[in-house]
Amino acid sequence: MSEANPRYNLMELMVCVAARQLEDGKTAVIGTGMPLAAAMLAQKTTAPNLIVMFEAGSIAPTLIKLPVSVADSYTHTGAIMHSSMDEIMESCQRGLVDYTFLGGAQIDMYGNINTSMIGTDFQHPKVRLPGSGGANDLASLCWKTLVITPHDQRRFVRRLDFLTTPGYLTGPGAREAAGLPAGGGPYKVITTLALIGFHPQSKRMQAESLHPGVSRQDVVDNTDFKMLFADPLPVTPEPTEAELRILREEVDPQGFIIGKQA
Amino acid sequence: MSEANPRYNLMELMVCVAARQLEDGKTAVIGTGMPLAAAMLAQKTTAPNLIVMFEAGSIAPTLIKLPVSVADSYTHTGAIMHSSMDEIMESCQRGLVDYTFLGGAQIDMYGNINTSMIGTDFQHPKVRLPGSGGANDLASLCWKTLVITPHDQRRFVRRLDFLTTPGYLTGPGAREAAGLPAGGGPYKVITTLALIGFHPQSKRMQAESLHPGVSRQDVVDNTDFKMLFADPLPVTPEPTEAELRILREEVDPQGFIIGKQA
Amino acid sequence: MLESGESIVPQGELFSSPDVEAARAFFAQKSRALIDKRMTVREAVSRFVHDGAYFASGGFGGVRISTAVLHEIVRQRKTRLGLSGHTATHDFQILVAGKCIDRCDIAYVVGLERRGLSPNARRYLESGAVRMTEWSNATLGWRYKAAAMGLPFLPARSVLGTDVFRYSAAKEMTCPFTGQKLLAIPALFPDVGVIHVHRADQYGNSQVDGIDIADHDMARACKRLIVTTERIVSTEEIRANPSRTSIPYWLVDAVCEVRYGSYPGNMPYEYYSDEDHLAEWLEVEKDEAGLQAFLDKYIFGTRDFQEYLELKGGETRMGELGEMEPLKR
Amino acid sequence: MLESGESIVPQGELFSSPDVEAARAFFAQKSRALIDKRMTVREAVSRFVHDGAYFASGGFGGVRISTAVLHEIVRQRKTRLGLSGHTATHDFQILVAGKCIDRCDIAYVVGLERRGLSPNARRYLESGAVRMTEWSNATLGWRYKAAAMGLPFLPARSVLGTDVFRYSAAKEMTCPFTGQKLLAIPALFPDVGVIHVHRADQYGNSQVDGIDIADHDMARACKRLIVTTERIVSTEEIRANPSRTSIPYWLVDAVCEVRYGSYPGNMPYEYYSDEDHLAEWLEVEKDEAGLQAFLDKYIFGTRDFQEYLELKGGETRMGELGEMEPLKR
Repeated sequence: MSEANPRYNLMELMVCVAARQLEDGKTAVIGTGMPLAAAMLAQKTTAPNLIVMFEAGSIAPTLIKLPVSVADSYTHTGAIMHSSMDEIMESCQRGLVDYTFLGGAQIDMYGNINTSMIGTDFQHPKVRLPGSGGANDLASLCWKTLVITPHDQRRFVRRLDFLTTPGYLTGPGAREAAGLPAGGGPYKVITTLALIGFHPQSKRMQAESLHPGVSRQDVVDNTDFKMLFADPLPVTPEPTEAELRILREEVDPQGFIIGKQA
Repeated sequence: MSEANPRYNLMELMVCVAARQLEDGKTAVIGTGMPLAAAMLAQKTTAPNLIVMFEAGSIAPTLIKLPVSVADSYTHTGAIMHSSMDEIMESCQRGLVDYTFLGGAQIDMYGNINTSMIGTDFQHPKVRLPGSGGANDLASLCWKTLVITPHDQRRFVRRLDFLTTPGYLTGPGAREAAGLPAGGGPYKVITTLALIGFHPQSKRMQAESLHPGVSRQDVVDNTDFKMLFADPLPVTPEPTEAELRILREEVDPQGFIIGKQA
Repeated sequence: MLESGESIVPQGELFSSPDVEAARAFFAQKSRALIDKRMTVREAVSRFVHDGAYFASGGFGGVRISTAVLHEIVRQRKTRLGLSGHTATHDFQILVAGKCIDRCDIAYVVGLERRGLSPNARRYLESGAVRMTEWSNATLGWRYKAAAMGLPFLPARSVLGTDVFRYSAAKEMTCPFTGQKLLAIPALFPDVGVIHVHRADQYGNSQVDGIDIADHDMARACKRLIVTTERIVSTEEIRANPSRTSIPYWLVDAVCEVRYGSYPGNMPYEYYSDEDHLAEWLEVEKDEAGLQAFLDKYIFGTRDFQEYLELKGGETRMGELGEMEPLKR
Repeated sequence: MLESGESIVPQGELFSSPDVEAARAFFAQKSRALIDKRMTVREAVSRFVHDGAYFASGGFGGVRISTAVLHEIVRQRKTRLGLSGHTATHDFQILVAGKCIDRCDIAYVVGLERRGLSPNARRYLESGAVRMTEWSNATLGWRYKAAAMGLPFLPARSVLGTDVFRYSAAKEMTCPFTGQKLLAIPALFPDVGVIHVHRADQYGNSQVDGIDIADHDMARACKRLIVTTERIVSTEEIRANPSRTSIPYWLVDAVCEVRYGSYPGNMPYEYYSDEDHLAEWLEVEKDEAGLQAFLDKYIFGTRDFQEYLELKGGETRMGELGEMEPLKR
């Protein structure tokens, strides 16, 4: 992997790439951290009418600052509606929510995610993690799941210790066979190395573009399963100056997500 | 049947008798008309903290006038909470509501009520009536069902044309066998002739007191099924002057329920 | 009538599909675009209420109903509608007067609460013109709620053991945890519904004052939703009080500003019901010719709801009803 | 981890009974009397939170939580509590610091959202001290909703096909109408719960500003409910704005006035979270001795929440957090 481009750091690149995946005029339930930074950036660039909802109940707020919690006051500001978690989750279940955007601890080639535990004995985990939170529900019920996560062998694993949040489960048709709503599933995974989609037939992860300076081998070396690669395999477009300015000045001036500016 | 007592008319008697059945500090979902007049009278006499709810959503209003509809503005006044029908019905289903108070078209000896149709062919009724409204739910889910209705052979029937609202269905244990919550059922029926309860074992209607001037034979003659009679069988206490004054001056000064005053 | 020990097999017709996958597919493609949806009632009914559609009316029969849309459905002579008869009183009376419906899920129809029964609605149902399936206020409301929750059914604990169950399209089921008998009721996704609200913005964000009745769930259950509103307000006014919002804009297909739009029904905080006019309806319904003359005057003879209001005394009468409203601000 | 074509048999423990008949019997005898329920937090916890009880905490972990009650549970050394781990962050951290819980329904625990993971909560769960059953935010919330609706279960469409399902106490079921596979989740009736609100009267009528999270349903699911409130107001003030009421008084067993009661959590419209103090918690938790000294200082060494607030800077600090609150009125 080559040195980082001095114009932007990896977090900035990931947030900018993530923001571009969100279509205007769609609904999205977004978690805190990088997903929300991406959504805010999208609203300020290509998707001004992206409708952001928080699982705790706020609907279409006017976001003025990154919240610490999906329930805190910064999710409330200028909202169209203050509702409740069941309202949000039932909107997802009814098919009204286009995107959800999650982070992850472990992820496998079908986009299944583990945020519950590391280890083999459920009642005595080696590392206990938070559990599903709303992630299982959102990835089950929204139409398209986006994931943003660092890319290394510890995270991109062949076998999850615990399948918390459904991707395509064991492959094509498995979600529907399990009883999950038809037609949903992982859409894109934005990593430190690449923008990754899913092969339309096999539902396996397929890198769609490599970030500037990243090689195929970098991806292979950092992935514990066999990654597919799209052909052609372009370079991920770099963040534009406008994106970077808005991200740094308006979305995350305190550097919670993208780090402190020099 | 003797002449009406000149101090009060039958509607006034019924409302006063009905009001006395409502214990203080209990919850009740009440319909419009005589049931609500009784509840208002109870609040102004023996049950100041009777909690009145309306099935359309208003909770514990300060009633200033008899509403025309269980949803209208007069159900809203001074309420503790403006909610919704599901909130009310689910409170009943959860076991939080002590009383409901209904009217009725036909009623049988188990306190089952018909408010749906007269006739034998459901799709071609001789007389189409409103249907359940909330009555089936309320009588299924509240602990004690009160009914207020004129007393004649056309109404107190051996066999309903349609069982809209459950009393004890076909007898002891039948509600529970059908899947309705345990422990509920009809409590009192207030008629133009008598105050009627239900025999603890047989769950059949049993007159508990006869209104002033009414004989056993009057009840028998006006009932199409075999009415049981409590022993002893007292005379229903007459309305007091205080009850009548409050009823006429504060509850129903316009005479919607009790008729115009001379 | 129930026989002792009888096991009831429901025989009611299910007028709409509880298929949540089909509903999800519909909602997936429904636009969430932030566009100005203001239009006339005429246009809204013409575009969204089609002959044969399954229709739902918000409010409570004679309280916070969308009379303007109901009249327009009659005026445009819509026919073969299915109807969710959830506490349907004056709304039912209007649609039946126009002979617009041919099937009905019934919780409460024909009656007008303390006002008595509608002679014309009785005649119409007794004639066999309407296929009927029975429910109750709670279970028909919970059918909206199942749909709003994105579920094909909900369990419930009423209706069992009665003829309402027999003539419903519900089922009996066993609780997977307790083993007890429960009622299972299918989700209801109306093709189109209308709700009258206190304020809405041009996009459809809507707020209701006072009780909700079943409108929160109905708004979410309907595939298409027409909102009529006492007042169009700015989105800033909506955002200033987000706890009052009950309908976000992406559920809404049409926004029609109709001042006094619930008349002759009650609009809490705005105006009380016109009991004289509601009594007039019950009176003229006694014979069909009288009713036809009445409809010719008030609905077919008027171009829109505004003309009807003028016939009924216009601002003067509306002012009186405002005076009679106990919650008037 | 899931095998292809595997049929998952859930093996999680069900910590509380979904028996709605038992719940109905409890609610039948629960008093609806209009009595003054004001009391100290100490008295409320002493009277209503018993060792071994199943406990539920309102709000969202670090937003609108009842820190005063959570501290008091630790201070009174309550033990063997069951916990509904519904978006449990700082609330979970406090109860685990006090070693108060021995079983947990988990939707979200250990983490503090963007702030990171609690080292002590991790240690405690990794030690095997807590029996765990897995859920998700929606399904655990819907378990409250089932209870609130008076139903023994609700269907749902998430969780299926995952290890969350495997370690849950949910079941798979078939829709009686569509024949599709559904998740069935059992009602959750906590023995006792606490909710922090913006205003309540002496009887317990309570109003919350901003999002509800899952508190509407949790308040109704709990057999006993403690309300802590920023302010006690008159019943007239409640009645002046009945659309804001989310909890009517007969659900409530205790009303405790606790100004800044969500500190160090955020209280929308009142004060923002004290991120410095929350970071301090995460820091001291790194070793057990440090945590014990911290607890001795802030919880065991204080008589009540008021003394804790004083240690944390009292009105001055609270004023600063008020300044940081974007919705501050």
